[in-house]
Amino acid sequence: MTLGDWISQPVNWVFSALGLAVVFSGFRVVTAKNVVHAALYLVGALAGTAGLFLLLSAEFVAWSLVLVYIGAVVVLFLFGIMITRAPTGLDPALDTNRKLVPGVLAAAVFALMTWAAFDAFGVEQITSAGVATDNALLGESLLGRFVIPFEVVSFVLLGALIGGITIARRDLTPVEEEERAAV
Amino acid sequence: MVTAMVMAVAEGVVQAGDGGFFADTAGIMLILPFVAFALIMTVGKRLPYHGGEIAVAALAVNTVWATVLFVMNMTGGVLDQTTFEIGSIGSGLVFELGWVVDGLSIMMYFLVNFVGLVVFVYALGYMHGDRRLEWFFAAFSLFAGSMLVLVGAPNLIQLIIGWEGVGLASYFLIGFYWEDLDNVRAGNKAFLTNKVGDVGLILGAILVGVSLGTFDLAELGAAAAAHDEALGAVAVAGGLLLFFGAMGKSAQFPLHIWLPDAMAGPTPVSALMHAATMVTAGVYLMARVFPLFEYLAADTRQLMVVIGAITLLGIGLLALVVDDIKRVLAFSTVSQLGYMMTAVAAGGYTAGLFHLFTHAFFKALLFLGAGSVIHAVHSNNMSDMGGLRKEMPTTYWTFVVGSLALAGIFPLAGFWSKDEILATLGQEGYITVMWVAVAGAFVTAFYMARCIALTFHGTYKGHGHPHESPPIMTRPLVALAIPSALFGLLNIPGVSLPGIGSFTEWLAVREVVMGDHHAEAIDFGLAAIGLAAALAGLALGWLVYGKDAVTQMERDRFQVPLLYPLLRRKYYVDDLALGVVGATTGPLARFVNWTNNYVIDGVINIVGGAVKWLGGLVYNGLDQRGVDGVFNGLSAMTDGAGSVLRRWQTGRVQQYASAFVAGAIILVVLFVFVV
Amino acid sequence: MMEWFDSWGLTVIVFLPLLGALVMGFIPSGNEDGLKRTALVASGLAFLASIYLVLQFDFGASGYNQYQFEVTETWIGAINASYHLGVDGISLPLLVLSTFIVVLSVIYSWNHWDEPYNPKAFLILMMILATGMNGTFVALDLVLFFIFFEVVLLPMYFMIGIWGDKTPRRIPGFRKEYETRLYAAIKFFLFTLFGSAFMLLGFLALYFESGDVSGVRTFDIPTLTELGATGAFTDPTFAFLVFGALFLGFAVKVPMWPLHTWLPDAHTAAPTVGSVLLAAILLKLGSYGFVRISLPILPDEAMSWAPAIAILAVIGIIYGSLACLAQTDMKRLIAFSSVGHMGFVMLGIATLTDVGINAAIIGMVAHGLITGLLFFLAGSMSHRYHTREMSRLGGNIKLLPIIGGILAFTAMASLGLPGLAGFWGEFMSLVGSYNPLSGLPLGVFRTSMVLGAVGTVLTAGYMLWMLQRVNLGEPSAEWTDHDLGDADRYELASWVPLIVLIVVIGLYPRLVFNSTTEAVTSMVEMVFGS
Amino acid sequence: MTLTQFLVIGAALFALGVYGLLVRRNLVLILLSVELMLAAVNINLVAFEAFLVTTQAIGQVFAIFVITVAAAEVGIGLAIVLMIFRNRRSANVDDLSLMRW
Repeated sequence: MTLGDWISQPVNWVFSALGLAVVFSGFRVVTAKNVVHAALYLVGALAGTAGLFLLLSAEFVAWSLVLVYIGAVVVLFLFGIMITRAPTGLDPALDTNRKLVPGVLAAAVFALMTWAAFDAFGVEQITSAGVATDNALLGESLLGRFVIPFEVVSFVLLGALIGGITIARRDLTPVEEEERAAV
Repeated sequence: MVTAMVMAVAEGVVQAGDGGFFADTAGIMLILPFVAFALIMTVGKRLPYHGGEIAVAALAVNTVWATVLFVMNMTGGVLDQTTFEIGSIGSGLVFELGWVVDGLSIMMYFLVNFVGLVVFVYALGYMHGDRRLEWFFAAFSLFAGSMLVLVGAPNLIQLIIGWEGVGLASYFLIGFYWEDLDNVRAGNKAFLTNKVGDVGLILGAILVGVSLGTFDLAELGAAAAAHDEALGAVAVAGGLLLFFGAMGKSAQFPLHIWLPDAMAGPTPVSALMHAATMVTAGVYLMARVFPLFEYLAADTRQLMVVIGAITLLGIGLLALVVDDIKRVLAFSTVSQLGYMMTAVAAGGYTAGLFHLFTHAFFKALLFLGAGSVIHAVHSNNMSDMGGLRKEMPTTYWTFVVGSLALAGIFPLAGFWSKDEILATLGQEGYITVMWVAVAGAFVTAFYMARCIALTFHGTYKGHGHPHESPPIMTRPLVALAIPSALFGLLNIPGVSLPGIGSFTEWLAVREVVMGDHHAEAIDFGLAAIGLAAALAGLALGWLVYGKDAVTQMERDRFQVPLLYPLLRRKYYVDDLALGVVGATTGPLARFVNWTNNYVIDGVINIVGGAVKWLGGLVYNGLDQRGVDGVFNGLSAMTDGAGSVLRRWQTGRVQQYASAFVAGAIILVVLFVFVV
Repeated sequence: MMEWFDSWGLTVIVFLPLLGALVMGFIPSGNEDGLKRTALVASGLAFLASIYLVLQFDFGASGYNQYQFEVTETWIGAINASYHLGVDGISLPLLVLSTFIVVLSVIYSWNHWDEPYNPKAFLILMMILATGMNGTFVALDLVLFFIFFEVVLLPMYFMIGIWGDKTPRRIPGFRKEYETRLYAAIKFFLFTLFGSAFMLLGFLALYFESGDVSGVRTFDIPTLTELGATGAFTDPTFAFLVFGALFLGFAVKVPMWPLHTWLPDAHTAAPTVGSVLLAAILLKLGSYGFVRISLPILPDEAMSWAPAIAILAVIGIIYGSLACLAQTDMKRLIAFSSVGHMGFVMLGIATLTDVGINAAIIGMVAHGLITGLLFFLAGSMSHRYHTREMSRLGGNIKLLPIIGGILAFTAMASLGLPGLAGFWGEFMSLVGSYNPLSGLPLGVFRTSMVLGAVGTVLTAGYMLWMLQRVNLGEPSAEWTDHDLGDADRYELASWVPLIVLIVVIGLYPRLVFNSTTEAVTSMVEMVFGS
Repeated sequence: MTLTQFLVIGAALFALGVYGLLVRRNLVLILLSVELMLAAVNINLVAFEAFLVTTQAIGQVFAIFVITVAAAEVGIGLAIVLMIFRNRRSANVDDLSLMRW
């Protein structure tokens, strides 16, 4: 398949737009000078990812991503940013000033993975394009073959829930104790 | 007139029995002192005599046992050996402990126990009120036990155990007053000098034992008599090594340096260990392995005789110039050990051992007498004594008996034994050495006359009013004076006492074929020469010192230029030995330590530092973009490897993460592209 | 019961301490008595089990490559590594020594703690250490051996690094001062890791080569031993490299000159019990490795390395003794003495004769008892004096008669006094080197014998010197008003058994020989064909 | 549509995550970077599923798992950040040098 063939498929236009959006948002996530902006760019990146999932006919996963991530996780992040009183304005001290090595390393990772992808798969087509995954199949798989991991994950979530509360809970200072008692 | 005396039992000269109950249980003698040691260490503090009574009781039982054996051996000969295996190795190496009951060991049992008992009793009085009495008696018991283990040894291994055991006890007792580090140093000197000799003993034992396949002494003797080939191959080297061990313990020149210093111990210790018994262990060893020298290693004799001769005359001369009465006796002991060693080396098995036997009594007597004097005047120096003959009659007379016996005056014990040595030397063709020995007899008599004159005659020069020691100390003197006077009669050449034979025959009761060379009759001419030399020495000594000079300077009228300083400095042997050891060991040790810390460790530290520095350089170089990084790296290098190391170890999680990612990338690249 | 013990007794001995550590994990650190008792029970049971093992041991059937109480279970099937434990006459004394010393260490720890205290962590580390040590002596699979060998490393690293000596020390080659414990711990760790990395390479090489020669790749020590005896690993380059790799691994642990420099630092910095375990048992892992793995599997190569080993051993003897004479720190002196004593052990092994190897094993046992006791004493003394500088000590025997007396006794034992345990190892390795395996250069070994014997004089020299400076003389004035307190009952309870054993083995070495001689002799016969 | 194009997007996102992880000093931002990397993983998983079409939609199932675990991770991670912030009044990793010797 030549580049021409590739561009002639309309779906690839959609893909390109989404991909660029994802990469751009991702780039801003790691470079933004403002913490809130970074979190918001993450929303962009994740939304783009969800779009890519839709292209791959994984509807359930796409919407899960939107709901769980954009709906819950990012909100959590924003909470975290507020609570830790990270400077919401421009903050030059947000990054370390040693960017060369991480840059090189990241580039190397990208190069390596890209090379691996081309080397292994070249331009092979995706077979299931356009056929939406049956959600029933997904459900059966989740609660059938993968039921034990499923349960384990639920425990992990529970653990994380309890753990998060335990870790983040603050012992009241004596003054606060008194205040609470007074109320 | 040489007689190679063949195994007495085989020839029917003496009908040896197996000793019955007393021989079977002779091991009790070896064990009792150790039991006493343990008891004294545990309950000694609570007893009225601080454990002295336990030690005396143990030796008393032992003495009874030894005396019974001694008498049995006199009348019928006793030959027995009992061993227990304590371990063995597949290739036939067997280690055993046990006890030998034969002529030689019975003589030593009797000697050690009898003299030991007398000295222990004496010590009850001498040490009364001293500090750490229980430790004194415990260590003394330890010595007695080790000595018995040594003389009862059926094999070289047990002999080595006893050998080092007595060395240990000697170390403890020389350094008995360890608050003063000088005494400790004397103990160290003794132990280390002995240890040098022990290298010879251990290597000799290995050579002989491995070639023979056994460490058993009886088998060693038998193999030597049978001219065993394997043994013959190592006989000269092994014999010399064993002799080297004997030189250490029996204080032969030049390993004699420890013995005079060993006088730092309490006087009973000097009497029992550093005169009567322990120092004779070397002679005993030479007698035990006598067949080796007789049959296989005769080549070594010349050397051994010469060393003995140097010791007997050279070290004897040193006794002329010292002021410390114990040191006079110590030098005398070394000299007498030279006699014994010369005799045994020359082939005079009986002659050497007989001198060992008689010497033990009169030298112990002399030391105890000296102790009695020291006890009275609270000083070791003869310049603080004088005129004690009236205040201390018993001490005086017994001391005189001992001195005359030592000098070799007829008919006291020393006369007979010394005469026998002279006779053996003469008959074996060591004529020069014989004359050296005669000269030695002269010197001996001379310094003993000097000693008596300065100590007991003239006027008292010390402080306070000395008076005779209590009976608990004087009675042991008498108990030793009697054998000192009479025991020479046990071995008059050619005379066999009715019913009991002679010392020569008792000693000959051994399991192995022996090769003793001894005189069959008295050589009156030689005896006269020896006696004349001794008398001349006595007379000259009396002439010079009898008139009692007032000061030390005048008393030592023999301040011959060159010779006097030479003798005072003990031929510089001590200085040389200490100088060499001090000049080499210390710097060598420091050098080794320095190498360890700076060379070996230095290399390791530098490698470690360099690796970390390299890491730092790579990281910082990349990080700080080229030239800057290099310069920083260089400055880091000058800053020392250590500080660079810290930079690598930043504690910054992200730097670690970078390293992790980099590592992962490298691994992937390796696996994908290289492998 | 009996049959069960036959196959699982060793597992019990090895893992009981670990079980104890697990139980202790659930005991709150406030409950010190509970912790100590648990540790004592776990180690004590392991010790009793090892005694029971000795009683059940068939001394008549401990020949070449013959193991008892064997257990073989599939473990990592993919690489054919199995859970294979077994004990023979060579490992039996060392196993008992190991369980024994651990019990004594627990007893000693009852009221002796180095800062920063924390008995729970310390005892747990000690129990893990015990499992590693016991396991190494009975592992019959190279992977298992390696794992146990390495398990020992971490607890000791933490013991030194956490409870060690905090005095700042200037390290030669470094600008700044570092805490002794940090330097020592890292040095110990890196050295041992360096060695064991090579050792692992050697093991892997054997694994693959065994596949090439016999068709089945195996880590099994008895199988490899058999292959070795039939000359399977005689390819010169291969054997040289493998033996060299194993040599590095074991020699660091022994330690042999010049790989010894971690030892003085580690010993000096380690807490008392750490030093004791280090000296008494950890060092033996190396020499045991030589006897169990290097010699039987690569006999031909062992013969060509033997002279070199002997020379290094003798250098170690002389060098260690001389270095002792330059020390000012009592613990460091004792540490250096280990270099000398282990030199005798290695000299014994290098002779490749049954005499020499027996000497090495009894030497290991004796060194474990004697040097262990010396470190106990040094630790107890520095607890009291708060210094190890010999120039400040002196007159110890007057201040602390019992400790001083035991110190004198132990020093005598350490200098190889005949009649005490230390003598046999030294004497017999000299005997062995007089008559090494035929084919070995006589000159080298006999020179080694003479130099080794001279080394005993130096040993006596530094031991007496130490006694003179530490024990004898008048005590320094600075201690006059101190109530130092002589040995307490816990100390005595942990020392007296050692003293008794030193005397008993000294007078009756058969206790050890009875177990070792058949295994060693038949091994030497089969492997070196003497 | 080719498989590779999705993998490249995944790789890019992952590399960006690595970069962020290594340069960001604020702990919250580091967590954000981790989320990016997880998203990259999800893209790969789903893309492979679409390419291979397994009978049980394994790729998508795993993506769901990843999302879930990521949610848990964010919860815990933020809690830890919160606590560190409380104790040290800072959410910068540079200030956390406890591991330094």
